[in-house]
Amino acid sequence: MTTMGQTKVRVTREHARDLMRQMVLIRRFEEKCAELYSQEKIRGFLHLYSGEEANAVGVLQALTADDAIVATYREHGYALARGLPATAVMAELYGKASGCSRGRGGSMHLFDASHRFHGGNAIVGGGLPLAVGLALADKLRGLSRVTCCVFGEGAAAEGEFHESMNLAALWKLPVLFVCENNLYAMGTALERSESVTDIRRHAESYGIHAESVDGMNVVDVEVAARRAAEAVRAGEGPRFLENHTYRFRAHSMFDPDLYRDKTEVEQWKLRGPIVRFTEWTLGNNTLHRDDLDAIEAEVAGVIDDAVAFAEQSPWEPVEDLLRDVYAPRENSGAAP
Amino acid sequence: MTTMGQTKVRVTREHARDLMRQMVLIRRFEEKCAELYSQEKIRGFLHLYSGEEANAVGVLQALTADDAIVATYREHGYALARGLPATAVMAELYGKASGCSRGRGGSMHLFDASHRFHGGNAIVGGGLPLAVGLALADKLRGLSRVTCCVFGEGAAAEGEFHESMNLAALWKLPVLFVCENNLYAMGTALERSESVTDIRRHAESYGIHAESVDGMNVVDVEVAARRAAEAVRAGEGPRFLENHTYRFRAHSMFDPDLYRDKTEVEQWKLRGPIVRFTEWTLGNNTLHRDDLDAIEAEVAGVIDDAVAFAEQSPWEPVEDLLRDVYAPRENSGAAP
Amino acid sequence: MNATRRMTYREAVHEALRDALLRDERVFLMGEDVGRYGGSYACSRGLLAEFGEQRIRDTPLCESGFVGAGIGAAINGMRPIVEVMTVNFSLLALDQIVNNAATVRHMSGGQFSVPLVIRMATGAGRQLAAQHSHSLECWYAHVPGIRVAAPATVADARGMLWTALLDQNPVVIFEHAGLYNDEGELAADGELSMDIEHAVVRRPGRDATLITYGGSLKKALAAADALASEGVECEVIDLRVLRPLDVPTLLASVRRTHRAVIVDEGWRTGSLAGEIAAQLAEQAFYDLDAPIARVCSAEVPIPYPRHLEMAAIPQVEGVVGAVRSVLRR
Amino acid sequence: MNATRRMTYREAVHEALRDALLRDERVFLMGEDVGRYGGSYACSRGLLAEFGEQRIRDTPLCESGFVGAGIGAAINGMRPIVEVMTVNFSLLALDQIVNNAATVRHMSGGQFSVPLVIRMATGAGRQLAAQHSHSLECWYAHVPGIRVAAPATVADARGMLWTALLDQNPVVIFEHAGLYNDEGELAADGELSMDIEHAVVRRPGRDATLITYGGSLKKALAAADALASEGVECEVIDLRVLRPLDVPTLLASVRRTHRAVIVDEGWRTGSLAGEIAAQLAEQAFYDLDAPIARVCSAEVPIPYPRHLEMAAIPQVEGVVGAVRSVLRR
Ligand SMILES: Cc1ncc(C[n+]2csc(CCOP(=O)(O)OP(=O)(O)O)c2C)c(N)n1
Ligand SMILES: Cc1ncc(C[n+]2csc(CCOP(=O)(O)OP(=O)(O)O)c2C)c(N)n1
Ligand SMILES: [Mg+2]
Ligand SMILES: [Mg+2]
Repeated sequence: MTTMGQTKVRVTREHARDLMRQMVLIRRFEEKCAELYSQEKIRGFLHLYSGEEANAVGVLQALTADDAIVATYREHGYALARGLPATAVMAELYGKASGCSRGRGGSMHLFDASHRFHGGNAIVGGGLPLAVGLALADKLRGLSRVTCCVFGEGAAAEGEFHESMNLAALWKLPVLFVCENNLYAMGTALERSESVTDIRRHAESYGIHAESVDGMNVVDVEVAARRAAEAVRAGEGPRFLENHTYRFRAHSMFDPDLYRDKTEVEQWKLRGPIVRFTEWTLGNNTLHRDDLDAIEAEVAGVIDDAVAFAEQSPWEPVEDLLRDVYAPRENSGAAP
Repeated sequence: MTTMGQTKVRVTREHARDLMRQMVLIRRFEEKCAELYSQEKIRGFLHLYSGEEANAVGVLQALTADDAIVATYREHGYALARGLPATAVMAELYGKASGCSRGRGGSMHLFDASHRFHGGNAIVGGGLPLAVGLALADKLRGLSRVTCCVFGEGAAAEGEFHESMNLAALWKLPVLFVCENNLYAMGTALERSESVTDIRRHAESYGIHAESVDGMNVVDVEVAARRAAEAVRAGEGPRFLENHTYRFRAHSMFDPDLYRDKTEVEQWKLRGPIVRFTEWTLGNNTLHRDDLDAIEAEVAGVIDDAVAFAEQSPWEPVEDLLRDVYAPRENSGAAP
Repeated sequence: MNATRRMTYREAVHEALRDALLRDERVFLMGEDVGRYGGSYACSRGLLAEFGEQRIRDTPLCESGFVGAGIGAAINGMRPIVEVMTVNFSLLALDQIVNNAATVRHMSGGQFSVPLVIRMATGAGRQLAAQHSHSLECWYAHVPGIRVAAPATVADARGMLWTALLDQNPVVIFEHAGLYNDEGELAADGELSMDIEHAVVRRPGRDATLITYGGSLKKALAAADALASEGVECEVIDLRVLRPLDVPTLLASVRRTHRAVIVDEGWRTGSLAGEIAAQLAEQAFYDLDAPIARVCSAEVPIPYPRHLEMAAIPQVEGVVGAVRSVLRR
Repeated sequence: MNATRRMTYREAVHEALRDALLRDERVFLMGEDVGRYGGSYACSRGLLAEFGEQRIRDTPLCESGFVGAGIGAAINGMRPIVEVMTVNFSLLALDQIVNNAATVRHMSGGQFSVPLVIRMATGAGRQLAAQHSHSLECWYAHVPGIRVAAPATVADARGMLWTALLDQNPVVIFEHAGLYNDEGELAADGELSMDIEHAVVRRPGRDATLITYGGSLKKALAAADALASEGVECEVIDLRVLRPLDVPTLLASVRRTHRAVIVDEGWRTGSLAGEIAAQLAEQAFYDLDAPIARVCSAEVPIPYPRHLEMAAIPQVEGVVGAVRSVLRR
């Protein structure tokens, strides 16, 4: 039985199945995306999440349907784990009008109001002030909702990181910051971008409680995220999670991946989130081979459906080019 | 004898005279500026330094003629302590062509290449990346020079603060950061702008050695600045000083100063830098009343001369409006 | 019924803010020194005492941070008024404005709107030198997804804010810093809100059309007065809204006067005046009897001394001269 | 002597960088991923190995910080080439560029210069959606104190950098991302540097003047080709330098052709095309036989799907149509 780090938790069979299903869905989805990219069905920038699945899946266990998520351009995993239909996500990657952002956004800009999924932000660090604002509104409105803001360790060098940490801490806003530390920002290793590589110390310098977690271990992530989200929801102000993780693929489909050793990648793959969760759940008999096969089969179906849906969806008519640039004016003079 | 805080130093009579003379010069200069502002000789924004003199005077003791200074819009004190002629500074405040920035800059933009005085920057936080760059060039050129970068505690919330700290620390650049913590940024008290009001903790989160000093005590400031500048010059990377100080006047001549108690201001005036240094030097017989009188007389002369110089200097002809927007092209094709 | 009140532009902004805070509890004001200091141009003095810290929210110095927070709060059901002290500091917030406020609605396929108002002072003329004298309205007017308004009168300062708050789109309101002390008339009661769609003719005339906005309106009107004494009648149009531009109103005038002069405090090259001249030249080409003239700022970072600053930015004499040139007198 | 070499735009940029690093030890390259990654558009691949970490300097993600650092280093005796990955991220550095790089010389009365080169990729056309498809050259072209260049050819990509480095002023170089893979000819030896002052006629013609720059040049040339087959001869002018604009070259052409079409990937309203149209209308008013036409981007944050993106940005057919319209055919 593989030990799952510091965590001493009981994971029910049902929950284990669910975690596994979500991680496998994300992995297979990303693999399909890579394939579709080479077929030129998906275009533009495509940043895959393979290897990091435990983070999205683990973190989102801690959120309720009322909570909000602000993610980055590497957000397919969060969208799927949040429950956005794979069909709508895939259609978005195709740029079809049936996509979750009506096709306007593509891979980097998945949005879904009904899931409070606020993107899909392609400016590194740009989502953080937005998350602060979402949380500020919740606080002003007296709603006890959490805004979960995800970003990479590379974002920690941006001024907007600093400004957002300070505002969230100063105003005790309900933000759960999740820093996915996958060691690289494009080709720049953390030790070349931060004078202090322990990202928690930055969060702490604003008085924000920060914790590091093994981002390759879905159960650890879930436990840490639940603890943090509860504190946030209880009105204790922002919390900060640093998830140690790794991306198995290049930064984007344009990246020749010259800046890291192939062996480093292979090492990390050996302790990949799906591999480890599989070993653990099989080892302690929470899941069985059959379950995994069933999951793979189910996921394959979901992805086939998603691709079929995207393929057959219509393109937005070019006459509608200018829609959704401006909202229509509210026409009453009454309070909006 | 007033104790000068933690400092156990011997200050020679000559040095004491010098420190006193500089502080008095700055104080009287600022008082004259206020007067000239009400006479509309000086226009625009005017930010006076009264009460904070110990910082500029103390810090600049630690610099050599080769070192550089990047300051803010509240920089008259630094300019004078750096040895810019009061005549050229005053003429600049008048906007005359004989001003240290040819009259183009005014109070917020004092520059002097021969003193490596790099402004005079009116965007809060905007000088920090500049200082990083000056220091980077020194390092690349193999020069062991220090760049001293001064800013207020309000600047610490800006993203550029964060980015600059990280760059300077990451690249071990010879920057001496001096944060003048006068407790207010315009009308915003520190505890309303920073979740963690101990500014040092921010610097430390980048691995920068940081120290706090009583910014109302010129000797303490000098000692701390010397220690810090030496470390910087020795190639140990950036250092950070937080000077606890207070401005006696409103933020600018437009500020009605409604956000702080008059008694708070009066309290601070009781422990003003000139008052305290006077008590100390008289008490331990380093200086005598005569010395002070002589200093006041000398300073009065300097200021009279400065005003006379500014008054009688010519305006730049309006035909020259467009000069110094672009540098002339270097005309050789050889390496510039 | 036609009673009027007199007040300053500053008082009008203050009253508009207060009114909005009273009318809609989702409205809050946020920015540097809007609270205890009372606003760097004293527009919000007293509001903190009346509405409290939650709704009159002093921020740290972090333009990108608090503008971004305003965007987020707007998306999430509030109606924030974010004050960026001046356009000069808004450079630090442009990423949030251009890449988030202006795009979120489109990128999300219409799911999220940003009903945010951003106010900022703009302009030169007060000897604040190169870093504090920008007029970058044209940059904002270039960006699809936002509206841009420039109240030049007390009535517009009083009335545009509420209309902007009713808008589901981000609206940037430029207040020229040289206007705050100016006085003007206002209807004494009734609905004070002003549209943010149309340009208006501030003075009718037949000989030439003077097009301007914001801080330059009074210079254009003064020039028109001066010219009237020579028998030249200028029509003066106040753009009021810089994006989207109300081109029909401009065309209607130019088709009557056949001559146009545009006054704009931005640097000449790449100014909003250039865009307007281009549109007139495109759409009223055969109606024009003379080249369009522009009176803009010289291509120089604004210098501190008064005589140089005055020479750098549009002045009444320059406008008069430009009108004469298009009339060839 | 007239031998030529063929290479891609990317190779030309690479060679120019390498050459500058070899020629002048004060030159260094700094930016996100210029080193180990090899440059986000692979322009600096191999340079780290050749020149080392001091001169090929990977930066953290902090656009304001490292652009500001470039300004400081330039003031202090170095000749930095700062790469801001794309214009989209340069929004985060605008404060440094506008308030420091562009003003320091003036504010200091000529004492300090900023001999800095800032390179960035620009433009749309690669399905990168709203936040990654900006064409904000016009914003930069508005700012006194900086020069702006837009190499549209392999020879200019190779030659402008060195000229820019010889300049004491900050020079911003825009490289359209759609050009990197394009091939072109270059002189095989000799001085390869290219002026950064003049527009050039890329194709002579008598019927209409097509004015453009950067990524749109090839579209303008293709349109000219298409029109030539109908007997319409367009003169195609590549601006090359966006600030200061070389207006005389434009005027000389328009005074011959009497018709002008401007092609610019920026959003139409407030575009550089507008400025050029305004200047031509001002200075060549009596030479124009038809209104000037502009082919620009639609007023929409650039959408992701190819068909919508293509519809949003200038295309050859649109240029052809615009030329026909000014010729009234
Ligand atoms: C402000 C900004 N600068 C640069 C980029 C280009 N860029 C896109 S992703 C990226 C690396 C970000 O790394 P990190 O934050 O660690 O996230 P990861 O990709 O590793 O998930 C860079 C430099 C950008 N999108 N935004
Ligand atoms: C980026 C920016 N935002 C706002 C301002 C307006 N402003 C000028 S000084 C100041 C307060 C700065 O306080 P601090 O840094 O503590 O310096 P102090 O004035 O106390 O010396 C503000 C808000 C500015 N100049 N620049
Ligand atoms: Mg990363
Ligand atoms: Mg302060």
